[in-house]
Amino acid sequence: MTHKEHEHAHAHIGPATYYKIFAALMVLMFLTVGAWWVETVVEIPRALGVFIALVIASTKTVLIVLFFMHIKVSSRVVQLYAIAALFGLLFLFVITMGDYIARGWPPQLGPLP
Amino acid sequence: MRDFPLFPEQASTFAGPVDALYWTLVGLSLIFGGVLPFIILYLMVRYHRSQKADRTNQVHSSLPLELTWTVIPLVLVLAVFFWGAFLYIEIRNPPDRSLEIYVIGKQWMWHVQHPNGKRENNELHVPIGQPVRLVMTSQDVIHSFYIPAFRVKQDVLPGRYTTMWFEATEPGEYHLFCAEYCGTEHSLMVGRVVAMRMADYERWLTTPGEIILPDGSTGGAVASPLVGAIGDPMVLAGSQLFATGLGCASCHRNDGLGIGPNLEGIYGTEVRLDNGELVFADENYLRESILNPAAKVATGYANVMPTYDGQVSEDQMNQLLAYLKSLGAADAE
Amino acid sequence: MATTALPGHNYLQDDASTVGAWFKSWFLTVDHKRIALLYLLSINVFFLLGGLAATVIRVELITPQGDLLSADLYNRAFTLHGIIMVFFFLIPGTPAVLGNFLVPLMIGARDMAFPRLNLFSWYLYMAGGLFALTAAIFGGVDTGWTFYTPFSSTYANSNVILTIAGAFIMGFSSIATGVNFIVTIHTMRAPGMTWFRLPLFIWSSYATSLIIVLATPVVGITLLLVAIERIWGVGIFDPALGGDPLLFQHLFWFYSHPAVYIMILPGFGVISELIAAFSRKRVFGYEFIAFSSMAIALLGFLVWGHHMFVSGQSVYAGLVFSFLTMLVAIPSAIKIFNWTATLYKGSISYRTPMLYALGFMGLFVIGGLTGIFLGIVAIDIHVTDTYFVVAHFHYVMVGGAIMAYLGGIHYWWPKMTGRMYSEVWGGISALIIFVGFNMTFFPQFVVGYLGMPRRYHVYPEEFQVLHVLSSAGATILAIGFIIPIIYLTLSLWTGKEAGNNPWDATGLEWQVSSPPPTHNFLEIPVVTTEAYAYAPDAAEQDAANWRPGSPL
Amino acid sequence: MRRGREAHPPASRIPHPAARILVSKEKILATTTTTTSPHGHADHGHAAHGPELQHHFCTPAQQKEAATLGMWVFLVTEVMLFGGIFMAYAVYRWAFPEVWAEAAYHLNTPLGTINTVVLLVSSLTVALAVSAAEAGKRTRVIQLLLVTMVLGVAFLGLKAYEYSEKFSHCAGYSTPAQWVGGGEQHAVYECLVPGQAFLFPADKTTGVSNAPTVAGQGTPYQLFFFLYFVATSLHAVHMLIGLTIMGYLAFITWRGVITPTYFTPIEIGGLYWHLIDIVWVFLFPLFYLVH
Ligand code: HEA
Ligand code: HEA
Ligand code: HEC
Ligand code: CUA
Ligand SMILES: [Cu+2]
Repeated sequence: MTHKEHEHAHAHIGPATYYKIFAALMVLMFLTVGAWWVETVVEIPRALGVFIALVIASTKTVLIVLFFMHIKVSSRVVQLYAIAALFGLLFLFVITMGDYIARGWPPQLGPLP
Repeated sequence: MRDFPLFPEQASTFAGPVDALYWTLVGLSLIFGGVLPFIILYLMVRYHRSQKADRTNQVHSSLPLELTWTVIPLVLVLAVFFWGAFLYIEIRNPPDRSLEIYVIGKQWMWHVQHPNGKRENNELHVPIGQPVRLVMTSQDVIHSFYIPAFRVKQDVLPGRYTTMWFEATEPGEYHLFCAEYCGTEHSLMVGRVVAMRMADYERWLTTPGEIILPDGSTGGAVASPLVGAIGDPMVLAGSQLFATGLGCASCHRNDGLGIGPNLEGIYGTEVRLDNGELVFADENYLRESILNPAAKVATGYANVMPTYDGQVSEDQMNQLLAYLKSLGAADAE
Repeated sequence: MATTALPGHNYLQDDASTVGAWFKSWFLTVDHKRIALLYLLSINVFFLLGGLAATVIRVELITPQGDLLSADLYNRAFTLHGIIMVFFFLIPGTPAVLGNFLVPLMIGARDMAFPRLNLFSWYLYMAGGLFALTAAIFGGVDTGWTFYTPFSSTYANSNVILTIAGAFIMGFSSIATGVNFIVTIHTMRAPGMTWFRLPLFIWSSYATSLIIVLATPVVGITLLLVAIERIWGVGIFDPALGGDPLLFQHLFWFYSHPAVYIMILPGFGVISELIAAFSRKRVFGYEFIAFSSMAIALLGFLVWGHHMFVSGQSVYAGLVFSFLTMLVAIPSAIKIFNWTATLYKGSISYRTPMLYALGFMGLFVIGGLTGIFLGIVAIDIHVTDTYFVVAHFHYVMVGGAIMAYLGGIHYWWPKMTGRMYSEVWGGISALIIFVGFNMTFFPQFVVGYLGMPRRYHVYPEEFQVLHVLSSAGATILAIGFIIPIIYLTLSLWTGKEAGNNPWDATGLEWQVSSPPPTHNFLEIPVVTTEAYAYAPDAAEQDAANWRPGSPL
Repeated sequence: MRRGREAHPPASRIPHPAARILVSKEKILATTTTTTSPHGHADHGHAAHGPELQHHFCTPAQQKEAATLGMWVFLVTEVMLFGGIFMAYAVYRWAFPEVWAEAAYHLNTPLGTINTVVLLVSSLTVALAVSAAEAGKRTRVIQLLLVTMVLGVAFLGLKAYEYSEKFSHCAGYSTPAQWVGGGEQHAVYECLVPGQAFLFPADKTTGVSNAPTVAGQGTPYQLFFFLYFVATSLHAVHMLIGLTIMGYLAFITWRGVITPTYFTPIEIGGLYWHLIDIVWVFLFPLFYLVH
């Protein structure tokens, strides 16, 4: 199968797309800095601020990965591996933070000691 | 090499349940670990190439079989899991009326202080029939307080408190080990736990013993009065530190008119912080409030309390805590 | 090597006429088979070093006093033992030796996808080993192989940084191997070699590589942070600096629990091959064994906190980790049962590799089941950091992983060298190892439940009887490990020619000459059948052809 | 599972004495047959295809897929490497949100923003370089790669300036230039480099007048700057490696190795560069944009 699968030249991402993506990235970047600027003036919950920043960063990542890094037109296996890292991080973050939130470090220990 | 036991003594209320679970597991394991090898042995002999046997109609896969040996072990492990889980929750939940004893681990000794101030090194005297809660911290690296006969163990961490509880049932002397590797003399960080009847324990508490200084060393052969030898009762020592030694009382007045909040009855309550969160005021919270007051600021108060980091030893910290807790207890009555 | 009598054009032959050219042909080789041999030699040297440290440990523990070694030396001995055995023997062991040799052969490829990366990974391995050995020579380390902070980052005064550097570099060697396997298995399979025709060894190697790739970098960065904390006194793991020591444990075990599956999964793969070959049967429940490898790789990432039950992590976390630990045992159970079922109606022969495979089954089951004990928090509170844990992991690592490794070495030895070894000695040593092993480590379960903490060189007198028993067993075990080294080495000169397929096994690797030609396949094979394509009556035929005097 | 059993392979041909395919002695079925593939060893040379096809691959497409997948798997490991640092970051930010907000105030956000732009542009130039290589525009590839390198160096330069500012404050000077030239002293006494000398200034903007104006090494402030330095310097190390790769790619393009049919090196080198960019995309808001 591996021999057949890639005979066809993969679909093409050209300079025009690159420029568009780049423009989108710049817009997102100014959005995130802008949001930060606004937050210095307007009080919003801290978690929301973090959330906004992370959503924008993730969007940028998705754009870069899909277009600059050609994942959109890559083979299925490569696409899977691009996602694999996400799962690895998910395991690490969710479980570890789970412990911290339940443990309450520092300092209070939560209902169970 | 006089006697060599094959099974540890049972000397606490946990020993029985833990051992019961253990023997159940051994039994279950024998089904797999004991029977399976014999099945394998049987098959090996039965179907050895030199044996005439029926080898036709081979099966190469069978979903019902696969499901059987997936589901049965699954059910078994889940059963033992739940058994163990409830026991675990019990082991981690001290009853309300437990005796509190403070333990400090340091390379390479255990330093213990009883509520009345009596200190001991590498020994722990406890009454039987009485839940005992150990409040433990370390001065340097991670240690672990382990009493095999009681089936309890808990790591002791620097920079925070961990707790552990047990109720001894049999008078006697038991091993006390440091179970977390902590450096060169890890294996010498051992001692003994002496479980005694309540009356004996009380007598022991008030008997002067060896003089043990707050830094953990044993003092010289100074003939000293009773109180000095036992050590300062913890609450008293704490109240002295609070009032004069560290000057806490200048801000924390019990009439509520000080710069800082009134600390009476604070232990065990929920405190509202200036960011709206509620925190549970346990040992770790009090400790942090003293060492790093800026981290969690009580609502309605300015963040002006100085840090006492580096100024209070672990020993004094324990005394302050004992004092703060006693304020709460007094309140409750 | 005296391989003149072997078929020509094999990978062992050199056209090299000068010593320099000979060195080049071995130390700059990009042939996966030669790299496997480089690994074989170097890894076994490390095993002997680790074993030497184990010997020292066991001798010291004969008496309850610390009379042979000072406390400090003892700590350095078990640390050296743990680090060498884990990082420099067992983690690279089966994948880098057997995996390197077999993966391309089994899938019908001429080489790994990245041959130079493969060579590079061996050099990284050697560099890492060199660092670790330098650390050992200049006084050693005394942190235990787990490097718990703040002891390792602040208090230990031994060569922590050098050792960490060694483990760090070795980690990248592991990563290189993992990347290579993944890419090779995905892109280099011969035409017709579909996923469900792959030998199970390939499946398990793939699962192993997945773990390596996802987990190893995390321990890399963690150790790096410890080193920084140590060098500059700034950091995030020491409470004195405002940090949390449990964060270190989380990050460390995020790698090191999956790492135990890095050690055992390739072993599972080997056992599948052995059981099939010596029962002359298709493996029972092929798909289930294949998928259980993947399940272990995935679930293995969710249970690391079972090493931290008494560390001060939250009670909730303890419960969740305990629950997930129960689940991770199930795929292993599936494998064991399927292997047992494979024996049924097989035509079993007691050749040396098969003896190891059977030893594996018995010992791994004990090790695995005691893992369940440890996974139940209420029990673990009592036995964690005691010899019960030591016994558990030696049962799975020595009784499981090493048995599989030795079985694999014996099984593919004829393929690697073209020579047979003495099966009599093979059987004897397998038996000695089995007996010695149980005698060494079974008493440790007992002494562990009694409460004997690990990493103690001075202990209460009442534990002595069991320790003496254990040390006596270790002597037998050591003899058992030394015998194969002797007869395998001798076989290079005296062994009789093996022929292409001495075991009458299936699999592409048995279709090429022994030793295989440099480029494995002169023509890339086209695969039309699955991995264990024994005829339905293969077992029957085999038994029918048995005469007194043929191999048992 | 009887799948495949029926498919008895045709009898094997023996192609070469050294590679006798063992025709199973009646008991086992050979699992392979040989093909009349054009890749027999004897005639296997580099003549049939470009010199870039390594001997162990069958087709250029296979080689390319291997290279791409290999790079991606490697990138997964890189993500996990940074993942460890982000994990520590998450824990401590969760534990000390105020500290984070105060500490981040002391980073140079405008410079960080400029650096983000610089990196995003460099990502664009790399992507364009891949296109150019595909189109066979050799000089344009080299130009774009060189522009990328210039941008990368600019990034590192700005980063170095940021670092040196922190260090010069520790030494008591306002700017690195004054530090070197021995100029005037810094107004605020602060040292944001983790270590013995770490001093965190009381922050006027948040209205807190903590009695001691400085916090020592044991405080969570130090954690922020420790993570900042570790994460950004690890990122910088990756930039250095990336620059080397870019230089190498420009070199081999100049040597004519890269052709419209063989430009895999540019592609996978580009992947690496993009990953560095992505890491920065996260580092920037997480360190510079905190409240
Ligand atoms: C090859 C290495 C390897 C393997 C495969 C395993 C496998 C397992 N391990 Fe082990 N483990 C280690 C190496 C390994 N371990 C090491 C090195 C340590 C100590 C580290 C240190 O602190 O230095 C350790 C420590 C360790 C601990 C921590 C102990 C402590 O420090 O307190 C725990 C706790 O849960 C544990 C559990 C398990 C479990 C549940 C499995 C399971 O995967 C086992 C699954 C297998 C079976 C269950 C047997 C086969 C199944 C059957 C026969 C069917 C019947 C089964 C049932 C009914 C369940 N291990
Ligand atoms: C793959 C892993 C592996 C292997 C194979 C072994 C093999 C052995 N281990 Fe080890 N062990 C660990 C991994 C392993 N161990 C780990 C991870 C630890 C924890 C470390 C820590 O706490 O940090 C540990 C800890 C450990 C302890 C506990 C120490 C303590 O906590 O105080 C003990 C004690 O009995 C022990 C014994 C043995 C023995 C007798 C063997 C035997 O099987 C070894 C038999 C082999 C030989 C004896 C080699 C034969 C060769 C010679 C005798 C010498 C010839 C030498 C030359 C010519 C150079 N090991
Ligand atoms: C300069 C005045 C001052 C001194 C001296 C002082 N405190 Fe405080 N303390 C405060 C203020 C103000 C607060 C409330 C703000 C905060 O939580 O940081 C406080 C809070 C606390 C709290 C947390 C109470 C809660 O309701 O959350 C504890 C516990 C505490 N102090 C203990 C001590 C101890 C013990 C000492 C002496 C070693 C001490 N303090 C000395 C001013 C002071
Ligand atoms: Cu203290 Cu070990
Ligand atoms: Cu584990």
